[in-house]
Amino acid sequence: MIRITKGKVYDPINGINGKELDIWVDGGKIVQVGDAPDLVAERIIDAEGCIVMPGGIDIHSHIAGGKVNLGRKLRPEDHRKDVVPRTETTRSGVGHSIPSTFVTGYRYAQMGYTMVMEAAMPPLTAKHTHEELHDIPIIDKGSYTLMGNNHFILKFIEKGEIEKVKSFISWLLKTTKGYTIKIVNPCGVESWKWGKNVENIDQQAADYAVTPRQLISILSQIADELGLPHSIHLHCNNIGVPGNYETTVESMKATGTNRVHVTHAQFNSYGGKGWADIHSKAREVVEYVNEHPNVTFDAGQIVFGDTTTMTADGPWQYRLYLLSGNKWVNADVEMETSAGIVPYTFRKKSLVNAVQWAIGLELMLLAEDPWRAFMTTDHPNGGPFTFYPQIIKLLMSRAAREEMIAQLPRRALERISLPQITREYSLYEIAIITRAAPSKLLGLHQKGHLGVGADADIAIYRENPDVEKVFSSVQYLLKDGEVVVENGIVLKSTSGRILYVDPGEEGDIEEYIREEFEKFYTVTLDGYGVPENYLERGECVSCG
Amino acid sequence: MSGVGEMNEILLRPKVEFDVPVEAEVISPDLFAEKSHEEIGSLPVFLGNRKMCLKDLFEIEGQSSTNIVLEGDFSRVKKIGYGMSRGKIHIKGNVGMHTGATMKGGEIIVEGDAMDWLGAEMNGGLIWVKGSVGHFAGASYWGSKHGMNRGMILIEGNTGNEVGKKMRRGTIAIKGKTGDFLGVGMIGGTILAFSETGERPGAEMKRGSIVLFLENCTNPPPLLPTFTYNCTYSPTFLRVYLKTLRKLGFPVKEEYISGKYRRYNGDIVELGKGEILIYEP
Amino acid sequence: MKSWKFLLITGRSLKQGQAAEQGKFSPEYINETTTVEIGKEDAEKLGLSDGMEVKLKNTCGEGIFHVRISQGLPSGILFIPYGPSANLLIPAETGGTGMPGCKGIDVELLKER
Amino acid sequence: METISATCPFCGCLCDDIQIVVENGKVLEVKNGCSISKTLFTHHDPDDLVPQIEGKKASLEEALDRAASIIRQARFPLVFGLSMTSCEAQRKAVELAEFIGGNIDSTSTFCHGPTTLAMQSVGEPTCTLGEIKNRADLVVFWGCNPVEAHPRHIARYSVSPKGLFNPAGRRGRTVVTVDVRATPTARVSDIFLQIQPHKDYEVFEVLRALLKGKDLRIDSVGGIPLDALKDLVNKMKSCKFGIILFGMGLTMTRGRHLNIEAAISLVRDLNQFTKFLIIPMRGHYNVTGADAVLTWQTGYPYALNFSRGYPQYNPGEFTTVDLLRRKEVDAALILASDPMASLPRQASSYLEEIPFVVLDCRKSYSASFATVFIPVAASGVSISGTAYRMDGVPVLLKKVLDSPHPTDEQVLDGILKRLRQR
Repeated sequence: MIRITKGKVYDPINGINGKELDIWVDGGKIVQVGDAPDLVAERIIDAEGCIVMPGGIDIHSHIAGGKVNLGRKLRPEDHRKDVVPRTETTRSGVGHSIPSTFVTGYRYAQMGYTMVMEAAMPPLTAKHTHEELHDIPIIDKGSYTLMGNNHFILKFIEKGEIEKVKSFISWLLKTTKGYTIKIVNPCGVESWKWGKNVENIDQQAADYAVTPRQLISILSQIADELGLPHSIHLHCNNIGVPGNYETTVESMKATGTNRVHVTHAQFNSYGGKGWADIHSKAREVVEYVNEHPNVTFDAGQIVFGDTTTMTADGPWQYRLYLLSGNKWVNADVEMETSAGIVPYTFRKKSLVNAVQWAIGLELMLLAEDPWRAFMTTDHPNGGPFTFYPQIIKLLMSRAAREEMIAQLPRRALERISLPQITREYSLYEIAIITRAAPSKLLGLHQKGHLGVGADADIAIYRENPDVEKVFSSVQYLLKDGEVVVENGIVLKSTSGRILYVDPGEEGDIEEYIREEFEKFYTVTLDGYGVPENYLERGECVSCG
Repeated sequence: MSGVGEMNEILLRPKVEFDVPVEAEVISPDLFAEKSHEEIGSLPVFLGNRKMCLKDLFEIEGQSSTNIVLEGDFSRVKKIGYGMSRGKIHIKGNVGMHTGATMKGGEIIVEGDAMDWLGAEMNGGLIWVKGSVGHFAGASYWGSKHGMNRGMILIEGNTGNEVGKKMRRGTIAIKGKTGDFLGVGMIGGTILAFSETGERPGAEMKRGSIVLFLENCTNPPPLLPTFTYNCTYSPTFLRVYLKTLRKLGFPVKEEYISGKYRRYNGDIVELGKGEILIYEP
Repeated sequence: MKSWKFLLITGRSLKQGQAAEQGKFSPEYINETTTVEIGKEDAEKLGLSDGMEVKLKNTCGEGIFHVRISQGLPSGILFIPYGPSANLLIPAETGGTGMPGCKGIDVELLKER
Repeated sequence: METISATCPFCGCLCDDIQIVVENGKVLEVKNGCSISKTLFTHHDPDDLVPQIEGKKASLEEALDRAASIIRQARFPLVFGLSMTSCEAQRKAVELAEFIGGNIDSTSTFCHGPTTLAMQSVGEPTCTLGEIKNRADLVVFWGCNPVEAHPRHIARYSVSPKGLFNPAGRRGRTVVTVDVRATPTARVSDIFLQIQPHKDYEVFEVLRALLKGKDLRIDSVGGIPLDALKDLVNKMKSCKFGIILFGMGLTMTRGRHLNIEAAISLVRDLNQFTKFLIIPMRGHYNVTGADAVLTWQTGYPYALNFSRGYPQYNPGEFTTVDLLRRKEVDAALILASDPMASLPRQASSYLEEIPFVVLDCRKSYSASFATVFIPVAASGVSISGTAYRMDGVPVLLKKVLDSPHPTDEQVLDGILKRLRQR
């Protein structure tokens, strides 16, 4: 039994806003909150002068799998500047924009995060994703299975066999041990297999008479029908293209009243006809979000500096290569998806980058409901996740924003509305966007709060006038009730859970697709999926 | 006589013959300055995987100087002068890999040979090697966007491959033979190679100048087909470079200064704004 | 003694792959990895026929190989399947890359052993 | 008698459709496999192997003790091999190398190491093998000979299969081979361009220049007439989906990584006209897995050093052939590879001057010279696990036969436990 005492508790799900409360932990769970004269603690954690929050949850980050690993392999120059020696309790590795697996786990934990969702898992290489997740210590994890350009899904939609789409998705989630439906540039990535793209959400894929609008609409419907704990996770068409906010709004509309999560919305909220007149359309995108409770989004905030961009959006990454002239990796995955990787440096002096930077913050600050707005950098696309404390500071302090705005090109100011926004997030709201709301969005009941019965994933931060310092390094981190980080130092390298879903509505789809599968894939159907033994601590989250 | 007793000098000699590599980036004027003999002796070095003190491996004479003299065989000692910004290291013998890599200023003199990655990604300063050097002098490390970015490397002996790879600014001059891919992927700067060169000089260069003098070279390698002949002339900038080298004491024949050079443009598969100048006797 | 200059290429052969699975000390493996292929034209010029033994040497080392006449080889090129014998002739210099130059190596061929 | 599904642990094709008929622990038949695969499964006889110390029979415990003592004393040890075992064992090997502060390197060092170096310079537009099957109408084999090195590649992935968007199969494809020798692969190609040794770089440069519409005042390059190259460039630009598959003919010849950089740059530039990608033909069945495991655990794929407690990467410095040639390492642990047979003798002979430990499922050259030899069960024959195909697709290795020996992973773990107990 551990008693955390004298800390100021921020637990939005239970409506606790900075109150001093004792939290009692036993057997990996929170067993009591407040005074408990009958309980005896073996260890008392004195949290005086500290903030106590549930462990952080990152709903969108690229931390594991083929694409991430190609990014690592591509960039020795990125690793050399950030090396991490082994200690008695931890493994060695490298950090900066694409940390090695062990370091990924440690650094999230050191910042007080206890759960991270890998945002893009190609089914064919799902085993790879899970092998890497296995080697990311401490935190709980899950992965979104890529489906927006899958042959079977496109073919069934083309033929109007929506029930088959549903069975197939149910089967694919179970087979890949995935958490939800990820859609990346629907139909566009399929077209990329011939070097093409789609330019709007009503243009058909190169090989299938299916439009992105149809696909988004049908898959959002299916996610709701299957009762997936999380909605579809949508990376809209036309990412990074000036004027793309219209596509983003149309994509949200395509879901009707079905749940949809629009990811890294910053990259999809641009106005203008080209780079010369790019400007913020954050307001237009947020307005739609504000008025439609079925919609959630995350920021995809950029951070000035060098990073590695990587998405399943092959055509976008090629475009970014043409723009930057930097080295370019493309990795098309048969029948399913693609991936691209390009190193990129966001510069304060660049007009476009300055506008992008402002848009991410505008989205977060204009969103009326913090329960539907999430802080991400789309790690590592906007910047490494290790910059979250800096972003928290920008959200919480107008002065910090003004300091940064003063360094931007003057011409950027007329293209953004950030300088006029006065809102400052409170600690309570930060706890919402980084803990409570992510847990809700993922449909988890035992996470993101500090009520009795919750997983004892607890971050304790030392108070400091500089919030960036507060969130950079935890005083204590409890994972499953064990103190794993103390004073920023990882004491213990535990293994976290892998969360996945099994909607159980696959019917006989596996046998139905077998012949075609074995004809056009290059692996056998029986060898395709992820066997149970890949999940050291697998946990199936129920649907419905 | 060695520098013992001379003013402002610190002398290091290996205590033993090293059978495994030593990493000693602490042998740097920046770190030796304003430190006592004792403090210098306690600086950390790695003999293979054993972390040790400088004094465990080297005899140290003198203290608190930015003027370092190394005597003996340092060919297995890596990273000497790594990242240094001032002062001088005089190596009276052979030296290992990464000598002067990423250095920003100061001077390194090597009496003997230097191994691979000499002055790789350096940003300033001077390196002068009397003997020969390995591969990748002044080059970029694997994955990096550019190699040496300022400064000067002078080599009197021969070199290995890919000298000046992706260099952006600065000068490299080589008296002896050079290996393959001299100045590969160059972005800027100047390489002067006085003797024979290996295959494919200037491959993939974007900008910058490679000057080949082809001294004592009976069978010069053909240039890549992606370089095109431009003109024969007497470049002014070259005169300045050659005179500067001479002033520093680097041997340059008189006839080169006023000589004529054939100019080739390339590499057309890249930006194509680079040039190879070939001395015409 | 008379010798001829060649460029040696080493590489995989189906038999070498198969024989390695039979065992590195199997006669099949030893036989295949001590075979040198030579083009028909060169073989005729040098008076070599299938099965004849020749010595190959260069600055790295030397070895005895038996001849196999091959259709696909251009003049001036020899081919030996990967294996311990071919490795006697491969220089360990890697040009700073880690990779030795296993193809296009200068060798001398001597008819008598 | 039973039929077991298996994955062939020989080459980077990792064919996972093998059916093996087994009776009383003996393989009766290997269905779907190539001739090498058939030999691999039928010649598997682990029974006559015993642990040895300095050539003398020893118990497993004694061998592990001695192995640990060799490694404990070493100041600059090398862990080498990794490419013929499962990812599970590779993970353990990295852990060991890190713990002992040693070097770790895989056989990438002398196969596609240069490909990694090129990729780190310019990137790599690539795909999985099914993309070739389903889409490619132009296939270029450059410096590789799959008919002999990857026997089922042509039938399963790259030349003959009918694909989703190529229902005509072989007839729907133009196949080009560029090689010094007229290999069996060249003989099944539509076009064979015979190139002079060491001239690949020049030919790629010319192709790149032609693609950019540059005029070149030459008639031929590398023994290939300019007109033939113009024709090739036109085919490349006008195909719907093109692929270059390349092998040691580029990685091992003069220019090495820069040959591949030129090839990748050509492919990259072709994407302004059409879809064009490139795949290295990886040799050993799990060398791609070794790259992957090392990369996710350390950030780097091969040529690593842990002397300072964190990974340092530098091919040329920490690569096996260089470490041995320069006589820098003072002990070695070799698994899933046979460097005494496969490295230049100039380098491998140094192993005889230092103590070294070999883990192998067969009697290898290295095993017979080893200070300590520990026989292990063969991955993909007697142990299940994960391996990565040449295109990065993870494939399950299956257990077909029992083995009396421990796994690589167990042996490495045994050594690690002893080192931790000091």
